[in-house]
Amino acid sequence: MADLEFRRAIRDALDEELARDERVVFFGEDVAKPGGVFAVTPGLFDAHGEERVFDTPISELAITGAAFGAAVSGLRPVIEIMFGDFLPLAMDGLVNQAAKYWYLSNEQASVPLVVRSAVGAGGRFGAIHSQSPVPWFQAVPGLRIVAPSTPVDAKALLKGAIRDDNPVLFFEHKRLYSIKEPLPDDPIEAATLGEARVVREGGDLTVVTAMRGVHDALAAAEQLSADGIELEVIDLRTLRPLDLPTVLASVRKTNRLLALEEGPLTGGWAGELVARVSEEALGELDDVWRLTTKDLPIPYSPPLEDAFLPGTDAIVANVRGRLVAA
Amino acid sequence: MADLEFRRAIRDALDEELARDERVVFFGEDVAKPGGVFAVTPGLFDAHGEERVFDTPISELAITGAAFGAAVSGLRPVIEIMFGDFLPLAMDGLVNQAAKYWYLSNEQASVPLVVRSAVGAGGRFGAIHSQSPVPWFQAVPGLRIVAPSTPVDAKALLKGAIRDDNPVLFFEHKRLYSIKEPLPDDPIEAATLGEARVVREGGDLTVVTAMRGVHDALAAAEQLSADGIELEVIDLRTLRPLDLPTVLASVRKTNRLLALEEGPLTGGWAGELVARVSEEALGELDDVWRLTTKDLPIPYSPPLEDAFLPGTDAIVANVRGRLVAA
Amino acid sequence: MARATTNAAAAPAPAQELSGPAQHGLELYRRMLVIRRFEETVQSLFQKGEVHGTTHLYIGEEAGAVGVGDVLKAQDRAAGTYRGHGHALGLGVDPQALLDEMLGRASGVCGGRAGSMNVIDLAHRLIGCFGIIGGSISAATGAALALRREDGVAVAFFGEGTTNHGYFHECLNFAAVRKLPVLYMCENNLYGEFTPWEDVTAGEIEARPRTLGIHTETIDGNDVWAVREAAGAAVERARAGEGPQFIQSMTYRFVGHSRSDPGAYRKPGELDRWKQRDPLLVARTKLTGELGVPPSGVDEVDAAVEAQIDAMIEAALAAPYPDPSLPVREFAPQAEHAP
Amino acid sequence: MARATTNAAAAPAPAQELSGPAQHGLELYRRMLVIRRFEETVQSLFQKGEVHGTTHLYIGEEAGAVGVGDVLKAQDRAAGTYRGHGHALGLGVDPQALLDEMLGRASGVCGGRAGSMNVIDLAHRLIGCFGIIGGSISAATGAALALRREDGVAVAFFGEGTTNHGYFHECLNFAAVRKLPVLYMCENNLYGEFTPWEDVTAGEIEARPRTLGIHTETIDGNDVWAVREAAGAAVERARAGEGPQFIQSMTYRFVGHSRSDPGAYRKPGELDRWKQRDPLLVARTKLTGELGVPPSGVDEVDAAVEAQIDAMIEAALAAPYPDPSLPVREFAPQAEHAP
Ligand SMILES: Cc1ncc(C[n+]2csc(CCOP(=O)(O)OP(=O)(O)O)c2C)c(N)n1
Ligand SMILES: Cc1ncc(C[n+]2csc(CCOP(=O)(O)OP(=O)(O)O)c2C)c(N)n1
Ligand SMILES: [Mg+2]
Ligand SMILES: [Mg+2]
Repeated sequence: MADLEFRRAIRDALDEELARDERVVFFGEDVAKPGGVFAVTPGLFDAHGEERVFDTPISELAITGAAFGAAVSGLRPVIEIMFGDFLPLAMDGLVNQAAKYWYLSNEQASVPLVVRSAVGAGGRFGAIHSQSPVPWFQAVPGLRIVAPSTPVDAKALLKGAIRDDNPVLFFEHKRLYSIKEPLPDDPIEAATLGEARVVREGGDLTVVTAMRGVHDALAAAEQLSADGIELEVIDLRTLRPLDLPTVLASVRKTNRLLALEEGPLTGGWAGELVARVSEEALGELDDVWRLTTKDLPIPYSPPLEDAFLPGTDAIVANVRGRLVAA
Repeated sequence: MADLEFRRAIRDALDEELARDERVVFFGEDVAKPGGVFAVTPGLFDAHGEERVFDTPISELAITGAAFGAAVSGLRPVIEIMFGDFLPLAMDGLVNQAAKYWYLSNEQASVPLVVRSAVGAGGRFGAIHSQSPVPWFQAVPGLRIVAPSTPVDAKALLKGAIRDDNPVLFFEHKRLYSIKEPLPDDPIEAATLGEARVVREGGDLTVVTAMRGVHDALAAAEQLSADGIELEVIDLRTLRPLDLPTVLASVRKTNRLLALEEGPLTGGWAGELVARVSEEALGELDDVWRLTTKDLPIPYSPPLEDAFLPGTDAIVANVRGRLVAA
Repeated sequence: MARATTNAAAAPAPAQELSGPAQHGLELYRRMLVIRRFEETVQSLFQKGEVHGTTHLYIGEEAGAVGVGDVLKAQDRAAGTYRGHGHALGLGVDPQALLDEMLGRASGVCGGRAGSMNVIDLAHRLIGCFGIIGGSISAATGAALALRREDGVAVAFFGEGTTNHGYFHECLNFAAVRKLPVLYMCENNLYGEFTPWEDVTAGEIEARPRTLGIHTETIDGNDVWAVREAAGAAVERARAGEGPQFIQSMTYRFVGHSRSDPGAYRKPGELDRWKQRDPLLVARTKLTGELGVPPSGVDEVDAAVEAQIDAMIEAALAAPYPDPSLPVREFAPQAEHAP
Repeated sequence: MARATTNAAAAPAPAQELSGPAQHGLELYRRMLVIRRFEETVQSLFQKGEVHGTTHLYIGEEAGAVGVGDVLKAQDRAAGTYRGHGHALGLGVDPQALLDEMLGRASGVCGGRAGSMNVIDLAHRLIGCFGIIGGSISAATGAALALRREDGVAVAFFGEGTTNHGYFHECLNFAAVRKLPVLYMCENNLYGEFTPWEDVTAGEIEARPRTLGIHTETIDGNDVWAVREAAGAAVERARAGEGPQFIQSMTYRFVGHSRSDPGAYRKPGELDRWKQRDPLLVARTKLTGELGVPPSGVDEVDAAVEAQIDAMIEAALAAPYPDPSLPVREFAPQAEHAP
């Protein structure tokens, strides 16, 4: 059976949606003729032509603002903001225009717009090409944030994002681009946004995470299982809105919650999740905490970056420490 | 005894710091000759001259980027980004340059830079001139966020912000500009950033808030006191970093925490605070919740905006409902 | 997303036995007058506490929006600014719905949600009014990507102060490179808020788009016929595939930038000089002179508009406020998408 | 914040009985060669897994940074890009400390924290290398606000692709309006990443700053003397109060944009043509011709640089990594401020 690579899943989703719906267009810096700096979008320009798939100037204000204007005028643009770190330059169009239009227009029109962006650390790209932009956008009403962890999900969720009638930030973790999984027999259909998934069942602790963290948590779960500690691992898949029911159901079973986020401790989605669960299920919680990075920029040097990120070893050590102490 | 108006307190702090330290400069749109669109900065141009106080083009990227460049080259710039809603346009320079420089340079230089911005709703300015930008910036390591609630504090904290060696976002709530308090006898000295203040003592519930929320919470506390409910009200004063010890000490006494934020429920500082307190003091919490706005853009129409904001009446109703039910 | 094909607001122009150009000129005059009276109404209702927050009035600049609005086709669209009442009315937005919006009423064009700075009315080709400097530019640039498929043109209104913004430069280059059908309509009223344009702007504004290979022109923005002619030609060049167009329309705002503005920045005599070039005056002179409309014909329009506005005010004040207890949807529900 | 006053890296130039210009030319050549060998080293250490993430090499463009670096004074400063190793070395940053940084070692110029794209070295007048397009432009613009107080000039290095960015437009206008002493050094290497400049750039680049009233010039960026001359004159005009200056320095990058770049976008023969104008070749030709340096004099420099780099590699590979367990301070502690 053939394998599906994460980057290929993204490409295929774009390709199929471009083919399916004339209104879909795709543009960004170096995405068309060159096929993207992460080699994610080769061939789309050839397949769909320059009117539908094109390279832009280095102009994040224009790219995002134009995508917004196009989206409210009948197109369904997908844009790439190469690195999530550049999203501040695209933020005005998203926060002040796209996210508010549906509401402010009194529901005259929605803004079907997807922003793809490569995010995350661990690739030695340094402090300004490795960030997680989730916290910058998680408090923006009207925006959705999607963060897949597997190739199949990447394809299904990107199709879902393109068909969603709201502005969607679609984050692709750089350390996932090269992962593969077997291609399913059935075609991969568009997924509905906003639904988390329990990817491992366990009774001792609920670990909620996303993107790369899912893989790290699953690996940690295997190690901890040998110690008799069984993690329930939840892949959020969508970070805004959070699928609270799925998390609460699990926490009501395990009575313990660890929110695992690749990003600074302060102000991330993990904090929001901990707050929600504490508000909703205070009496059922025996323990609740976060494992994140420190409140510092992301270092370049390999030993510094490795120590900085909450990878498998850090999760194992952290859970052991917490559950043995408890 | 003379009164000190909030907007005057800001002006005086700027005036005194400009006089005290040659390195301080102040610029922004319409701040110099016109004295600011909220009439906050009149006379500074005349007093300190065009090299130190000047009007800029409508160029938020340049204003912020230039402030950063000046700050690492020996000046101590204060800039105004007129409305907090415009901060996305200024965000790259703050997040990707100013906030990371101290760390990335291996402590070669800090970035003494203050961004003043008018924030908050209730003035019928609509969805794009009323937001609270705190959530967009609260997850940025290296940034401080200051949010005063009174004229004296505004002056002391702005002086403190200007003397701080780190980039500081200084938020001025529009519905505070015209409030007054008696001018103290002693000169108002620079305050240290990062220290919350208990502004009312009470044993039943800790209400943590900032800016306009402090006034609303105090008014609510008076009403609730008549019912025999005593609120302890904490004015955070600095929203990044949060003064957790002050909050925890209070929560350990009252065992109940209400985080009151003018901003969307999801992703705000109130969530971060609830998460921190839940992590640190889970066993001591009888109840914890937030009162915020809904996850929607801010409406213009007066009845809609009034109902949208968590003002005094909403606080009273909310606390009564929660404490009576408990 | 239906699009209206008419610029006609409520009251009809007097249908005497006037020539085509006279008839049309009278209609242009009427539209400008509606904007003028609308803005005066907003100002006075603001003072009475019925309009809230802040407003940015278009008084003195009416020829711009009316001239441009008059040359657009059904498939075209425009984006205005926070100074957008005129842009909206010029496109044919219903003045009653617009006034209701200013008063925060449920019958407002956006149900009272948007207010003065953020009006949206797609049915009348108004992509939106943009409270963020440059927002109108990027929105129109993007709209042009869509509209070109149906032979449409997008227009961005913005002030001269906005030409110093990153949005301006990025979008004009983007549009030039992609040859987008968009008209950049720069309304140069000499000030950005309280700051004279020359204090914060290097070089000549028109030279900026020109260096991007964009066709540019500077016109008398207070003469609605001049605006009409220039905008009409520009829009048709854009439609014909000649790429983006730029017009610098010289004009002047007679009132403050926003509600509290003493206007201390104005140069001595400047306001008076510009008032002599009031677009309404310019139009009346041409109508009664060159176009042979009897003064009474113009007076009739004045009276009709007066009556229209009076009725509007009454209706607006009587309109109900939106009900805060109604549920509101954060997200657009999923529409059907053909496979 | 001490500022070094020298551009001299470790190895001295041969002190034969050469003329002043020849001696100086040889030193310029040496600096370019250090950059070239440095970049080749980075590339090969990247392939060996000792340099990580991504790197953007300056190979082919060395004359720019060396020419500019040579005309700056002690009180001047410059901001480079993610393609910044050359900018750093041109200013006199210690190549050893820079290489150590690439390898993530504690002895790196930023202690291994920054890596290739974000190098900062204020002691050597490097405000920083900026990973964000336009970051160098705004940083230098702001630095000029400060430096003008001490008769200093700021330089921003950036590529031609960056002239489409909002930062470019806003900052150049800002600097022009305020007459800031800043040199905008646009290194036009014909491509932004994999995209030819003409595909995404409307009009002539040099016309953009010119319309802002900024003095502009387009030069041969592969001739270090040409760069030196133009940059020297521009910097002194800026210092004399004539406001911002713009140089478009035509050059070409011989290697990929970043680590994985097959270069498919290059036009046929283009690379070869530019290699004939290799800045090192241009310099060698002028040195051994016009300036009368014996070929052996140049060879000596080659050998010295070779030896220097070999020693550097060895030292860098032996340098310790930073200790992740050491405490790190999020905030700068309060310094004393005179009242
Ligand atoms: C990004 C942004 N920055 C600043 C403002 C505040 N502001 C509103 S209007 C204005 C002046 C605009 O001047 P101009 O472009 O000439 O338009 P005019 O108001 O004169 O029509 C400014 C600075 C804003 N709305 N958005
Ligand atoms: C804001 C931003 N957008 C995009 C990028 C990605 N990027 C890095 S280099 C580059 C091309 C820059 O081209 P140019 O300005 O010509 O400089 P060159 O690399 O050719 O020296 C791009 C798009 C970035 N670093 N920052
Ligand atoms: Mg203006
Ligand atoms: Mg280039």
